[in-house]
Amino acid sequence: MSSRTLAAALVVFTVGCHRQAPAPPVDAALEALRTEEQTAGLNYAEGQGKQLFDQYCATCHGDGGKGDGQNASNLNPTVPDLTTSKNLADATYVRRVIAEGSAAVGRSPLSPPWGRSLSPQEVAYVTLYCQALAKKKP
Amino acid sequence: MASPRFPRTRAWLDETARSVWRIGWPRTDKDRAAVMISSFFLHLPPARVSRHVLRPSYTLGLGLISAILFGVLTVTGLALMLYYVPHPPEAYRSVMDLQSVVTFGVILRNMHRWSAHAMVFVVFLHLCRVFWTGSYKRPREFNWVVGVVLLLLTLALSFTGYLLPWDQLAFWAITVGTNIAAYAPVVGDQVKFLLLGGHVIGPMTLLRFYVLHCVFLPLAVAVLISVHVWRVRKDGLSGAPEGSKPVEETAGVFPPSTKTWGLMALTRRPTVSVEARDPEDEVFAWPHLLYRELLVALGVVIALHVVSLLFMAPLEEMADPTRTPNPAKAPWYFLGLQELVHYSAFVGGVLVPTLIVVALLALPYVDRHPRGVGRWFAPERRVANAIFTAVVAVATVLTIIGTLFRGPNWAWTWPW
Amino acid sequence: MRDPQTAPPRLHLAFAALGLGFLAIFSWVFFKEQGAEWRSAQARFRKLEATVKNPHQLAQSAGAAGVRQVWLPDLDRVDRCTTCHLGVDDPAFAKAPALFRSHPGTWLTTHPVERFGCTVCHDGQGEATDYAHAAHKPIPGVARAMRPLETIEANCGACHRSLEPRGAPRLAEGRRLIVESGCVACHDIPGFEGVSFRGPGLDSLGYKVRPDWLEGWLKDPKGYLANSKMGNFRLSEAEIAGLRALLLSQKAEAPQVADVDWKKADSANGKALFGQLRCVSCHAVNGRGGTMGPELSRIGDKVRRDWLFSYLRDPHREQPDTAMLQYRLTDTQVRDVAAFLLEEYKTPGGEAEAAPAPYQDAPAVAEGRAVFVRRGCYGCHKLAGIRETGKIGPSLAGVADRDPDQLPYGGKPVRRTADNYIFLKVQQPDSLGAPSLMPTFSFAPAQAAKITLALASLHKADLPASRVVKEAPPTPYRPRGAFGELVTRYRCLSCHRIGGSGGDLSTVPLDRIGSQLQHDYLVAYLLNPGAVRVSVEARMPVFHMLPEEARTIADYAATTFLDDDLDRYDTRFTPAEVSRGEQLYRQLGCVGCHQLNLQGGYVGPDLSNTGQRLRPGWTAAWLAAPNRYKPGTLQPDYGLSPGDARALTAYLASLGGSTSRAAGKAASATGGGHP
Amino acid sequence: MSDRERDSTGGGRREFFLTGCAAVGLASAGFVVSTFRYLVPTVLYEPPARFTIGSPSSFPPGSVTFLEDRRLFLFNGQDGFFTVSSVCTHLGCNVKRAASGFECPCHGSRFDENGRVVHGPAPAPLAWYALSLSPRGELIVDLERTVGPDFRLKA
Repeated sequence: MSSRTLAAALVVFTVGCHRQAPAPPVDAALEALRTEEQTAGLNYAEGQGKQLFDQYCATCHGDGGKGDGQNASNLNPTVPDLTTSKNLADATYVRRVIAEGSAAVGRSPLSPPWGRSLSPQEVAYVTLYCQALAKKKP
Repeated sequence: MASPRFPRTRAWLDETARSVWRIGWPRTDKDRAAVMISSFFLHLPPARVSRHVLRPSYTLGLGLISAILFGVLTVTGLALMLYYVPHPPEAYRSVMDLQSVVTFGVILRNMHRWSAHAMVFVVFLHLCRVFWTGSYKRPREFNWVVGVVLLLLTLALSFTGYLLPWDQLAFWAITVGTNIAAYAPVVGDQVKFLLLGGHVIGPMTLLRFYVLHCVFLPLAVAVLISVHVWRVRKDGLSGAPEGSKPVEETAGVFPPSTKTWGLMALTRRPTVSVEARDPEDEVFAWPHLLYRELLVALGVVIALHVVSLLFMAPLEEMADPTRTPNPAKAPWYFLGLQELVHYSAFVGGVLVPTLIVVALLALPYVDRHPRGVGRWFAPERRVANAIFTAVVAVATVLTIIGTLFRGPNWAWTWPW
Repeated sequence: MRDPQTAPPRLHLAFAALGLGFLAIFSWVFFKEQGAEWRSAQARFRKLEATVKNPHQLAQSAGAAGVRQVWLPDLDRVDRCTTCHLGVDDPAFAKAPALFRSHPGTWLTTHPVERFGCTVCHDGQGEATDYAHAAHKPIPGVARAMRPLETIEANCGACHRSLEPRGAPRLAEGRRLIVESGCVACHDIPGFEGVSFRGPGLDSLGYKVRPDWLEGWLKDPKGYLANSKMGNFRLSEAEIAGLRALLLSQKAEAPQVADVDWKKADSANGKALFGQLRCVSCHAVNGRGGTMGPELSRIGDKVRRDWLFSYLRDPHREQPDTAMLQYRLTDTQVRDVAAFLLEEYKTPGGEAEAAPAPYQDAPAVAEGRAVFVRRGCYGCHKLAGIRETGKIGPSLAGVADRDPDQLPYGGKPVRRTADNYIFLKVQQPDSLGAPSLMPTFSFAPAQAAKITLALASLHKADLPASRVVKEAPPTPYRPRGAFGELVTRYRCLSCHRIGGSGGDLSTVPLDRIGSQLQHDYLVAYLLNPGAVRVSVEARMPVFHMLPEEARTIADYAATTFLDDDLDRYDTRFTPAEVSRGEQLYRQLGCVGCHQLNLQGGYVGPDLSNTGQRLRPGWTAAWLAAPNRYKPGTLQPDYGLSPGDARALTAYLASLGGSTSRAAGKAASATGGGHP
Repeated sequence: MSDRERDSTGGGRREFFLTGCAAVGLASAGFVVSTFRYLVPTVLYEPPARFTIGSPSSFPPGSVTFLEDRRLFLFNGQDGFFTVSSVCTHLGCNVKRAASGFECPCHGSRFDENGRVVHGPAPAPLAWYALSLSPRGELIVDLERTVGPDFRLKA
């Protein structure tokens, strides 16, 4: 008991001695990455999805998913705007379209299946990014 | 007492019992007395002790507490050995396991650790007490020497045990500690080489320290404690008070023929003490001494439990010979020396420790003045006490400085 | 007189009190052990488990109360995380509280817990069985606190040693930056052994650059171009003067200036050639273009006219190591291109080019030579008379395990970890309190952080080989003979990969190009490379190759770069297969990316003349498994059955030319025939 | 004896003494229990009882593979995979493959192809362990589940 009292007294004493607590030390590399994520408005998984989206999807869907990619004008039916699509709320649906192609959900076959090129994890990332696109209101 | 109902069975049982206890089952007073006389354990303490030594303020029970701590260390140490692997890196892992998964492992390790520290501290206090009460004088000169050796062995035990967790703390404390030893002239490097089983601390060192810590040193301590206690029992508990008869006149190997044995109320006859000592001044060891000793033991064990529950034994990262923590400190009881080494390697590493040990060993043979025994800070011993107290104070201050006031690069820091 | 046989009552009282105290304290010990964190966590899990549907671990976890551990002897690790994180391997706990939640993603299928444990990826003290000691948050005395998700890829890098690790974009970016920034020129970095980094040789710099440019460049390379690869060496005026004197006095090879009439230079023609030669495939101008060569946006401020002319005529004479190809151009064409470049890409109102002056200032040159050696310029730049003394920077092996307490942080308010040290050092090498030889590369914080991740995977202790995922380093490919000369002249390997060595700017490695393309098509293509994929910016340059050169290459390809499996393909297609293929073409939505008869997208190649272009064996193999030949290709893998792939191949082979003719040609080209 | 003691010890004293004895006794009992619990190992440094041994294709048909670190024979027989333990049921030696079946070098037990005892002191046939396929198509052995000699895994 007395040892605890002593410890408490010591703590009070030590704290009292520090006039001003210095700013807590940070992890600089970690902060830099967090700042990058915040600037992009994407968390880690969504950021991974964005990279894959840019590589595989953006030629048609456009960098921002608005359906304005450079190849979009060649497509019929037209490329949907992902940022307003209601289907994006359903992760299973989105994952299915990405992995098995739009034909798998009864739409045109123009969006090909990427399930054999991307790992399930990568499909999940792209799904998350698409959903993030849909949530983001400009 | 009813007549035996199954005489043959009883005879058979008696025979068997006799093979075990030599006397057999005691059925007569003579037998019971024989049990008493021939019992080893009952003769560990003297039958009667001076009332003087029962006063807690006189001995403070420090010798007893040291012995209890040694007992606790033996028991916990044996238990820890069941899980400990004396080879890096499994050594560290096994201590980690004790810490995290072995049932009651944490408390056992904590208790072993804190008992070890406490033992160093208590043995040192015991030495101070014996000095300050002048209890090392005739006929106890040699027992003082045994005590000093026990203190050194205690330090060695604690030091060898320090390495075993194989964490950064252990590794670097032992590195620093063994390098202090290496400052000894001529043999220093050889001693270090032998101690480490190589030039640097490695698996061989760990194994050597382990065997020293678990076999050789405890054996030596156990033997010396026996000698120490036996001498205490023969020379009388602690120094006699001023004015009483010298102890050796009454305590001897051969008791007076008039002495009878009525120990512990096991015989039916009233016990009569017929010794030459003043009965007013003496009491039976049981219950007056032993009961108190039992209480002290309980108290110590309780205190150890509380400390072990409240404070965790340190365990840092696994030892890494390439990463020296700053500052690297020896175990706390060597920090006074390390502080001295900081000023002068020769003084701290060789001169001072050698002088201290030699002085302590020679003390009872140099200081043969028979006055001032059995009292704290007897005025007749003013000079001796002053010198000794000064040395203790300096050692304490140096140790405190080394422990609390030294930061990275051994620069002065404030502990808050 | 006291009874000598009995103890005083207060001793009994004390005995009772101490006895009770001992009992109490022992009970405390008992309850403390019983109330261990992990025990209560397991109790909570069992309650939760009863509410979850179909937990597949039910039998195991409910039965096995107690500490659970994953023991990895080969990594010398014990992870007991699953003692509390009981639902981690069970998808049924996807929505459970964080402690019991199943692991997100599919990481545990590729990295099963029983083979990888947890701390291999996450760090932390796996041996611990309580929250604090497991180092979920940094604790003093423990260097291996758990990595937050943001930096976790540093641990991917410990096993995944490939320079382009898939699925770890930050690590990949970090490694790319290390390669591109030339870190390997000064540091030995484990895992980057095959990578070399060379800046241009400086032996003729006196002829090459303008003195004013050189001075500005030495002062601040990013001041010339924001994405210059060279870092800022923070040179003093004296050092700059010395280097300038040294470098401008380098005149090993005088430019080969033919009889050129610069007054007649037609920069309009130069501009047309600039486009036709596809310079932008490698060189960026005004923010667009490739990154293999230097950006040309301000080339007019930098180089001398004579040098440029000479260099464009034959880049290999002065810079034998360059990736730049040697076009087959006339002097007039070269003159026009040079004139166009110097006029178009310069700061308006810049000073006129001064004649190269011989530098006689010997002390300044000697000083420059000393600076050149001291700052390790030789790491990147060859210069005659400089003895290379190994890499100037320290090896970065084990940098992640350097003692955080021994590292400088320049008084920055950062936690003392190797990560933070690396980050600060990469970003501002001179800010750590000690003078540093390392140049400042002006990395953005996020870039520096990603380089940090890549370096933080360099540990002291090496892993067992069975744990390391690494591609074998490519064996250098050096063809000989006429073909070899052409490969050297046109620098095919700057963009194309053969046998794992070479650049990766093009589509499929050329290892089986002879079985892939038809001989005649290849000849025609080499002579006039059109755009196979319109949307791709980096296109094959128009070499102005001679017809016999093109034939040499095509012949070599048709005899050497073959794949027997592709060549053995039965090319006798039936009309039924062709029509089935046409149907598939429509069904699969190929038109979305491919042009056919001026219809469709232009992500993939135009398929209108596939019959003359591709050999059917290849087409079928490619359609069936495109990722096998080009990982990460945009050609989707539809999982076609062999029959469907064959039908589609039949249809494509029928486009734009006769199949049988193509097949016959192929057979004659390979010297073998099919029955 | 008891009379005399009662005289000499006051009631309070005796109760205190007994309380102390009881408390210390209880704590000692707890000590014995905790010693026992301390001795029971909580974690085992042993390979897991369920483990993967690689993809079926790495064991050619008709082959018998001895996995020595797991003390198992893996058979890829005509109608599927099965595993037979190499631990002799007599005293735990490793049995060896013989011309037909297995034989134990220690005490001469002999077993037939299916692990049934043919000769010698072994009291029981060699154990057969359950095989299954992981989601990634790798063979999993489960040492905690024994099966009968008609077990086959088609892969």
